[in-house]
Amino acid sequence: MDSFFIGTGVALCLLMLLTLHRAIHGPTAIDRIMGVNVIGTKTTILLVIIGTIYHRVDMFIDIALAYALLNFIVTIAASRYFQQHKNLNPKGYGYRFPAEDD
Amino acid sequence: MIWQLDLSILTLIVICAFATIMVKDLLSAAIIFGAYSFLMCLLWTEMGAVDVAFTEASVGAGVSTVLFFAAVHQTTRRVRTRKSGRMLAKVFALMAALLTGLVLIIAETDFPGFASPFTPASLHLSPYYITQSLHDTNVPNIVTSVLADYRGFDTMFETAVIFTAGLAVIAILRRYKRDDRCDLPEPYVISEGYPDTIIRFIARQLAPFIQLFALYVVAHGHHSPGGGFQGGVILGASFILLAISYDSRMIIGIMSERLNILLGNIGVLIYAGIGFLCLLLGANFLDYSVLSKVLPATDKIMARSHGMLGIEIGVAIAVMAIVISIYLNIISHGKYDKG
Amino acid sequence: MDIVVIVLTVIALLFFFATTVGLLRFPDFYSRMHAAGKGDTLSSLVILLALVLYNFHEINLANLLVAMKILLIAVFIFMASPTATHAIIDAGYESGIKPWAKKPEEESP
Amino acid sequence: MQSIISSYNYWIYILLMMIGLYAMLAKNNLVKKVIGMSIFQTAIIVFYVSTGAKEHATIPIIAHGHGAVEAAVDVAHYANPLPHVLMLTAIVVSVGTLGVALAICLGIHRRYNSLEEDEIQEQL
Repeated sequence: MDSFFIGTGVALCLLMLLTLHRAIHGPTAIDRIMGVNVIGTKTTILLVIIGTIYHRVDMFIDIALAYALLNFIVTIAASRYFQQHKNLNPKGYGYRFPAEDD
Repeated sequence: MIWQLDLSILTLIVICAFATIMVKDLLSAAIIFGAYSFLMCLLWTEMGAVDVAFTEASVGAGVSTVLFFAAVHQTTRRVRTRKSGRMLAKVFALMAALLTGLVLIIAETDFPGFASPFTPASLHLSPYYITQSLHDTNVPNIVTSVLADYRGFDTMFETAVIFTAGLAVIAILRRYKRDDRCDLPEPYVISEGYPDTIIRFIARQLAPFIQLFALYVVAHGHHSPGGGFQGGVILGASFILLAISYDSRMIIGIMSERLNILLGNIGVLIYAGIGFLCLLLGANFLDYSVLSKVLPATDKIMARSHGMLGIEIGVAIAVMAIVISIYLNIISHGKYDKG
Repeated sequence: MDIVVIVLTVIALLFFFATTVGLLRFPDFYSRMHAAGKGDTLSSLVILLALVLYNFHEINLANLLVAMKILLIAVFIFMASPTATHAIIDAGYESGIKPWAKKPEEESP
Repeated sequence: MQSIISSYNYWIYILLMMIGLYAMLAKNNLVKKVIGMSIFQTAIIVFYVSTGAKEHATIPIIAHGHGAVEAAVDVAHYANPLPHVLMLTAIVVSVGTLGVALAICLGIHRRYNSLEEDEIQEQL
C-alpha cells in the first residue's frame, strides 16, 4: 500500500509539472495566479500523502491544515493587488508590455 | 526520505527558480516565487524536517509572498527591457556563478552521500539530543527542546533580530508628517479596501479559526510540529488576511502602531525575563529547571517543559507584532492611513 | 477497505488529470478557471476521503482525531477554494479580459 | 541510480545557489535582486536540511512520547534535529531581511521613482 501512495505522490508531482507550465507561460498574470492556486491545493494533498507514507499522519496533518488555511491568503492577495493595478495596464495583460515611450 | 518524491520535487524546484528569474514582470515573478515556496515546503516535509516545513508553510504562504505583492503594488510591475548594454555585466555575473558552481561541484565529491546515517553532522552532538531530550525535558518534539532549551541563547537573539528588522522597516518607511516632501508618484493610487461581499464574509469567518489554530500550534508545539515562530507567523497572517479583504484601517483600529511596538517589546521581554528569573533563582541564564521553585507542583523536568512554553509564548507575541508592523508599513507606504 | 481506498484515489487522480488538461487546453481565462475551480475542489475532497478511510483502519481516539482533522481540511478547502476562484474571476473580469469567442475578429480590436 | 540519488540534493543546491547568485549580480531590477537573494537563502537551507536527512529514519518527534516513557530511543531511527533547529530560525529571520530589503526598495522608489539600477545611477 505504501508503494501505491508513493506512486500517487509521483503522479501528483507530474500533474504539478503540467500546471507549472500554465503558471510560468501565462499568458496573463491572472492565469499564473490560477496555476499557483491549483498547485497550492495539490500541495495540501501531497502533505497528507507524505504523512501517510511515513505512517505518522497525526504529525503531518497540522502542516496540511495550515496550508489549507493560508493558501487562501496568497490567492486573495494576488487577485486584489492585480485587480487594483488595472490603471496601469487596462487590458490586464501583464506579460507583454508595449514599447516604453517615456 | 522518499527518493522518488525527492527527485521529482527537486526538479520542479529548479524549473520554478529559473522561471522566477527569467519572467519579465514583477507581479508574475512574485506569483511564481509563491509556487517555489510551496514546493520548498513539500521538499522539507519529504526529508522529514516537519518543523522547518511548518515554518516555510506559514511564512511562504502567509507572509513573504504577500509582502512581495504589496511591494510590487506600491512600486511598479514593469521591468525595463534594454536591447543593448549590460552585456558585460551579464557575462561577468554568469562567469562568477559558474565559477562558484565549479568550486562547489569539486567540493561535493568529498561530501558524504545524501541520507547516509553516518555523516559527520549526525554523529557528534545530535545523538545526545535524540536520546536525552525526552529524559531531560519531557518534550517529545526534539526540535522544540533543542530550540528553546539547549540552544536558548541562539533563539533569544534570533527573536531580537526579528524585532530589529521590524524597527528597521519603521525607521526606513514610516512618515509621520501629512505632506512629505517625496510624495507618491501619480498613477499609483493606494486603493481603499476590497469591495466584495463574498470575500469579506469568508475572510471574516475564517480569521477566528486561523487565530485559534495558531494558538493551538503555539501550545501544542511540545508534542507535534509547531511552536512560537510558526504560531506567531500564522497569527500575523490572520490579521493580514483581514487587512487584505477589508482595509488596513480596520487592522490599525485593532492593532495600533503603539500597541504593535509594545507587543513586540513585550514578547522579547518575556523571553529575556524568564532568563533573568532563572538568574535570580540562583541558576544560569535560561536554565529552566530552577523554575520548579516558583511553579507549584512541578519537578525539575516538568519545569523545563513549562519554561519552554513560556518563551514560546514570548516568541509568538513578538513575531506576530513584527509581521503585522512590516506588512502595514509596506502596504501603506509608511503612512498608516489606508491600503 | 484497501480496494475502496484505491478506487477513490484513482478517481481523484483522474479528476486531477482532467483539471490539468482543462487548465492547459482551454482557450481563454474564464474556461480555464472553470476547469480549475470545480475539478480541483472535487478531486481534493475525494482523495481526502480516501485518506480518511485509510487512516481509520482501527477505531481508537488517536485515529478519530486524525480523521477529524482531515475532514476539517476538507471543510476549509470547501470554503476557501470557491472563494479563491471567485476572487480570481472577479479580478480578471474587472481588469477587462474579454471572454473567448469563436470568431477571432470580434474579440480582438 | 544509487549515485544519482546520493548526490542529487547537492547538485540541486549548487544549481539553486548559482541561479540566486546570477540574479543578484546580473539583474537590473532591485526587486529581482531581492528574489535572487531569497533563492540563495533557500539554497543554503536545502544544503543544511540535506545533511540532516537519514535513510529509513522518521521525523524527529519521539513516537508515543506522551508521559515519561522510559523506552530506549534508537538514534538511527530519527532524523538529525540540529540542522532543523538552525534552519527554522533562519527562515523566520529571512522574513525579517525580506521585509527590510523590500522597505529599502520602496524608499528608493519613493526618492528616485525607479527600481532600475542604471536609472538610479544616472540620477545620483
